[in-house]
Amino acid sequence: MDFNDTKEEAQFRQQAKQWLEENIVQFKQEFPFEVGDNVTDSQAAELAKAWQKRKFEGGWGCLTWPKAFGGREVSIMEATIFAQEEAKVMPLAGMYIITSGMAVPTIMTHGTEEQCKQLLPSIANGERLWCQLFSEPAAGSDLAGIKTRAVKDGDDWIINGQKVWTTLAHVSDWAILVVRTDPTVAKHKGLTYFVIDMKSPGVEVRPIKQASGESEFNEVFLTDVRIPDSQRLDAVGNGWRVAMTTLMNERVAVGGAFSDNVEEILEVARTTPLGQGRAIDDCGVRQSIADWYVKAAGLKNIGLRQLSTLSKGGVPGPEASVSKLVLGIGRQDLAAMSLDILDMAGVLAEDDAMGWGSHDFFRTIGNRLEGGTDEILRNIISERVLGLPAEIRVDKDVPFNQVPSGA
Amino acid sequence: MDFNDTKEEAQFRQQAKQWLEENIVQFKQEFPFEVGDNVTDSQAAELAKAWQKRKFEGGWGCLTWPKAFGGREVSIMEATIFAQEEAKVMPLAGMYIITSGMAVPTIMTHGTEEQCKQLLPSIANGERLWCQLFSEPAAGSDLAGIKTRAVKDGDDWIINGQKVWTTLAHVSDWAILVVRTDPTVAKHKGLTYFVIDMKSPGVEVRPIKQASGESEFNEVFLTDVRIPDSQRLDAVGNGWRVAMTTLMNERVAVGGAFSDNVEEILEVARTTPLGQGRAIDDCGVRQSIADWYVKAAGLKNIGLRQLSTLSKGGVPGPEASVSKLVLGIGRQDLAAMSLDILDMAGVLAEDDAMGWGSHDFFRTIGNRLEGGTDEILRNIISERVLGLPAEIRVDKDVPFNQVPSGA
Amino acid sequence: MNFEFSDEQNMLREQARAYLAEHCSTEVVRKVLESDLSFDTKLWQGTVEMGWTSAATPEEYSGLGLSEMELCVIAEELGRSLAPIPFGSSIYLAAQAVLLAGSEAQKQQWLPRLSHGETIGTLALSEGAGSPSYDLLQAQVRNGKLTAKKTPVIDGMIADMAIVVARGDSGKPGLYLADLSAAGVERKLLSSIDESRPQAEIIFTDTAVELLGEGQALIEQLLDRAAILFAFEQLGGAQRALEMAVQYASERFAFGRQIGSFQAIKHKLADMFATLEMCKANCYYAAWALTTSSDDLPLAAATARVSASQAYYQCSKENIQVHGGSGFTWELDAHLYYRRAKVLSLVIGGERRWKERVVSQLETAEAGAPTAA
Amino acid sequence: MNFEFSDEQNMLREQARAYLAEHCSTEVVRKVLESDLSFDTKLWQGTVEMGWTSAATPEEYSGLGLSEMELCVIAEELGRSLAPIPFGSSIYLAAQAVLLAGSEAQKQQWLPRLSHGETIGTLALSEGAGSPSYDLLQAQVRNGKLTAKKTPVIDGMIADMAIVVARGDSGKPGLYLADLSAAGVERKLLSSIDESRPQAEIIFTDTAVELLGEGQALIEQLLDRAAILFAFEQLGGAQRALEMAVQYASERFAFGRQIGSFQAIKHKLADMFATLEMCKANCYYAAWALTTSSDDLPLAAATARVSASQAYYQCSKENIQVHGGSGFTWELDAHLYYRRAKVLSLVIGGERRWKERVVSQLETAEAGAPTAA
Repeated sequence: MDFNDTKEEAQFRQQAKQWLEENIVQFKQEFPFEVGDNVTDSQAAELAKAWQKRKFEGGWGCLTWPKAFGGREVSIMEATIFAQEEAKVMPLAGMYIITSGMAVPTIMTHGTEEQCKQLLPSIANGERLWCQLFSEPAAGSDLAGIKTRAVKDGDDWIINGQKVWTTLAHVSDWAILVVRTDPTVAKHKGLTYFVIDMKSPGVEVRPIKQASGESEFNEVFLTDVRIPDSQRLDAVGNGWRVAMTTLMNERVAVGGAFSDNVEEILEVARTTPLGQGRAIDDCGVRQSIADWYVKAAGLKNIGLRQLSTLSKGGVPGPEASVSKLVLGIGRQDLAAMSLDILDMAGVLAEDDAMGWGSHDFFRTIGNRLEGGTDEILRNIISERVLGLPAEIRVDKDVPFNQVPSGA
Repeated sequence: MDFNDTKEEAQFRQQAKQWLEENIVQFKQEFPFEVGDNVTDSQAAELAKAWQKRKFEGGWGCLTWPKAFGGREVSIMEATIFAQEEAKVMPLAGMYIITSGMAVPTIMTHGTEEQCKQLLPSIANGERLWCQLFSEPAAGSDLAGIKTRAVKDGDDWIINGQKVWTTLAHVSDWAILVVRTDPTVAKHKGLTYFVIDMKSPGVEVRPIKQASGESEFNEVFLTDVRIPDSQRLDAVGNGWRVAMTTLMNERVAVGGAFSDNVEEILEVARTTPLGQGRAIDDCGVRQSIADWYVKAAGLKNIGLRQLSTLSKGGVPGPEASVSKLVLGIGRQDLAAMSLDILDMAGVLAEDDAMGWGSHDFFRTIGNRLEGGTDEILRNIISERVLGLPAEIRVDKDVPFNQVPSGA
Repeated sequence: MNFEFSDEQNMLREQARAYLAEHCSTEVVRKVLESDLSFDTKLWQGTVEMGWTSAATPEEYSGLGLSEMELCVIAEELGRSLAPIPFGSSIYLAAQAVLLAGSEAQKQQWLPRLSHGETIGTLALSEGAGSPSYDLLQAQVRNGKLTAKKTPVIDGMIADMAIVVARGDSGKPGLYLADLSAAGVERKLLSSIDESRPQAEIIFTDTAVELLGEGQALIEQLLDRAAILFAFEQLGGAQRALEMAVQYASERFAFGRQIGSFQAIKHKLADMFATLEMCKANCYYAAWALTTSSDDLPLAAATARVSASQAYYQCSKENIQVHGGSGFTWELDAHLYYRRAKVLSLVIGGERRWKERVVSQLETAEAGAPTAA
Repeated sequence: MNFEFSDEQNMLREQARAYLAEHCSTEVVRKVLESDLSFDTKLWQGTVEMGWTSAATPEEYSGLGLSEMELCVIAEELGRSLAPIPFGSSIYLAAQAVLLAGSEAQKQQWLPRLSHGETIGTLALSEGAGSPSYDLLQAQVRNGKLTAKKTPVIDGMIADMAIVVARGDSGKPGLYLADLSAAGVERKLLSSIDESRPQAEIIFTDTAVELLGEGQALIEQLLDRAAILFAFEQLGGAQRALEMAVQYASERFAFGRQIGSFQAIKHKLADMFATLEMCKANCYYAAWALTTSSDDLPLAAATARVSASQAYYQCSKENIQVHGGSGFTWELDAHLYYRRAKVLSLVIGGERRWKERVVSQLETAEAGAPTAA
């Protein structure tokens, strides 16, 4: 057991650091705006794409890719080391999670050689940013309940429907897309997977206003969108299997990074009066903080164990669902607790608020829903990790258009 | 809104008090043993039966019964008032919960006039105490999964099987019993309800040793037990419907009484050192005690509201499940908390222990299981109170002997 | 023994519910939440006309002279409909304070106007983040002049008068009555998590004030009484949130089934119901204690308050969760209850303060009469 | 970066698991629990022969000189099999204390005998109900003579020696080494919630003792180190309880289905797994901190300890619940884990103490290096 890098890992980290140091300075001169609240989403996308271009040119753009597509075929662990170092200097690299973490492995696994040649270079060189058109109003937890239809028209497909909760749709160039091509067969069997140019006629992106008041996600309306059959990944009717590749990779891509707000809650407790002293002096507050810290440390250490798995060439399993489950619920209650510590002043928001709590009180609502609700995560853990039987399915062998939908 | 008795209720309470005062003194002279740890179960049964006899003779034995069977046809509220006053002087009246609260209403509802005449007088006069032979090793939460078989043999039935968790079986004279008479029909349809003399040949009662080390319940083995068809209540195959009458009445009978241990946890906190002071001075301990008190008060006040419903002639609904659900989980964690307050000395048990916690730490395991598990209670609340759909049933229209059982 | 509201009180409830269904849809709430409006003046006027603002004011101060029980009924319905009006501030707090501690002249001066909605009042208690003990109270009254920074003050921008908690010449904390149009009053609107019930900072500089009454016991008595009324608002909101969740779980299909047929959802809703039932019973008991001014009032008030804060948080939070992604949209009403739940749980002090009060009351009770145990 | 046990350590684990499967079935545990036996002497002898008792003792004191990491592996397996032996008392506490603070002579005298199971040691810390601060420590050493009442002391009836926490002539709390066969030692067996790990009261009257070392910091260092080893025992037990629950949920049918197909059961098990995974990760990190004596050791120890106490309670409690009625029988093993969970969570102080230590360490860390946040 050793928490430090192996000699090889340390060497790779050193190389990564060195390249980053050399390049970030110059990059920031060329793109002189500060990363922060004042950067619009499109500026951020532009910046992220320019940075990808720079990495690509330096040989750090597609570390795990096959050499055939311009990659270096390094291990996931080495890629993670680079990502760790990169995160310290370039906070916007995360804009590529969907592109590199989800679209790329799916294209590589299910695309033809021609599709790979056509789609991958413009990703590698920072030309195109991608988003993911999966969820729909009636297909969230039940993702296979997708209703967006694709109908064959000669060599093209005509697509109609609505997607929802699409991160980055408003700044993306291309997208991965799952649609229903046959509603008369069982629901998992009638889906097909496509790639699509977001500038195609008939694609309309509208921001969603969240319960928090912010807008990070979009609805995407698809009206008579025409795409050639050559943009289909894998066979007609194989969409569910292809989507599984995307989702398996989502888990790996999204895995590590999270904020556990331990420092923030300590800060609130230290600076807020309670009784004759400060909240941090109150034994009840202390016990609650300890309860959260123990969970946060658990998640941090789970993350380290996952890295260790990567280090040995393994792939993180569905255990990653644990982190999201614990964080979602935990951070919501932590935010509420921080407001409680502030007492009557806990109602204040934005500039008038103390601490991060009033923002997270709302934002964490979404954390328990996006990328798998608490309930779906518990299903995943109990079925895929613990091996318990699946829920009884009433929609399994029923043609999709005959599945009860309440409509 | 008024928490006090109405004028009529107050008058009835006064009469009850007076009769109890006059009679308890004399009764205690005749039966001079103290009620407490040193009374064996059979002594307690003997005492309870003698007390029932006394009440019957005084006209207080079967308050709600029809006058035809020697009752007084008073309201449930008046019966509750008597029970409240009785509980103050005679702690063993609770031994009649199954007899009067469950067996009697079932016999009255489903028995023939002849059966009523045959069975009720010996209950009224304290001659016979009853128990309930329902649960089985494979029929707990899924009560209709009963496997004990009854086979017709001339005018008799021959019964074979095993019952479990039978309170008072070892001191009871008679029992109510549900068995399977037809395993080839759907499970709820093949059950039949009987009454049975516990002294019948082939009835064997064995105490169950609980996880707590105590024995309050029994297993009852039925081996070639022969009972006449005249001991059948209602039609063959109607057993489930009859059992529902029993269970609906169980809820009313068991309802009110519980110990919330608020005084006990305060006492532990007040007498236990923590840091420079006592546990009760610790704000963390205080917050936890408040959390429990708020629940305990909620349950007490729910109980008062139920009494108020009785007072108006209503019958408590499935809302009663709330109390058992909250109490079960809550008291288990409260007992654990009391041990935590004692810190290292929290491991001590029995005479060496401080407070009630080490006993309840084990006993409350059973509270979450007996008379409906937490999970069954949540099903009841969600289906019968909130009107949500029932769980999908795979055993509904399947012959019982073809229902998957894992065996 | 009768632990339910009377027929008249239930009629009042039905009347209130019908009125609010018509005049206080969530669109009305959103109009205040999403704009610069501080409250819905039409609805406020409506509550005056319905006699709700004057319900518990004695007839001699031109009120209806009904009991606090009626006020509890109204509070529950206002909470249920998320009414964006200064009812709590003006009635549970300001009018109650005057009624409790005011001189005859003060009552004559303020109660008729508060009860008829002509004057809006509020309570100025908080002095910023945290909950310091009364010993650390900053607000000072010297020779009838108040110097203080009170923040946040609910309805502080629209209030005409405020009951201010401050330390007087005697050194004791007390309740002071401030006319907010007087000299030396500066106010600033604050951004907050539920702007359908907006908050303000009020700075008093040598502002002339009148003493209502002194002593920590008086302040706590006022807060206890208000706690019960706020608890009914919380109960109403929590109940509505549960209803929304049950309805959605019955209508929404996933995997070919109503999502309310999944145990995870069913049991979540069952737990919400359990918490709500306890809350309701605690509120009812507290209403009785309030109306009869029972000795149990402080304990019953703190119990109802904690119970209601917990129930509303749980029900509003899990209602969103049951709604899945749509629960996270601004468009859906679920977040309105979640916002209000937090604001109501923090007004007049958060759970920690009230749990502390539960235990200190239990300690007092233990010394004397038996508790609920 | 390698956050797993080494192949050798995993081999040790397999060996330990196989040995314990053969020699420490739950029948062996029940034999001690249900009789007057204080521990299983054969199993104790076995652990000596396997080299477990001497694993982390340096070679110069006739130990195997392995690292604490190996001790963690063994602890997890002992916890998993509910081993009814004084391993923790004698090895994590007594031997560790001598190793940490003993003079060379003391080490030479005690370590070989403790490491070979010839002498059984324990720690006498508690002085009855509650957790008073060190200032209120009653045990006194005057001129090398101890007067104290220590209760409960785990394995106190069978221990040959005890490390006693007492206040010395200097007024400071310290660790004293007492030979329990010495004059002035009276012991009494106490009834307890898990008599497979029995407890005693020990009264010392002018008993001759030797000083090991002084100061609160030393005592806490000992407890921190032991906390990590106990956390591994807890982890092992929790893991076994979850396994039992999963197995039963897969085999038991109700309503014509495996009960593990009901979401209420599935999600309960998922939550148990989540808690257990966090516990495991915290224990692993603490093992590393222990072996490398990292600065992080006190925080890592307290974190692992709290995490393990919570995980074992949850897993052992809900394992019973999943088993339904049978879980409430003496016959079924589920209650053995529930008993042990509580005993292990209270030995060397309960959750409250360790949570307090988490936060005080965070406060220290905040002043210096960054935390896990």
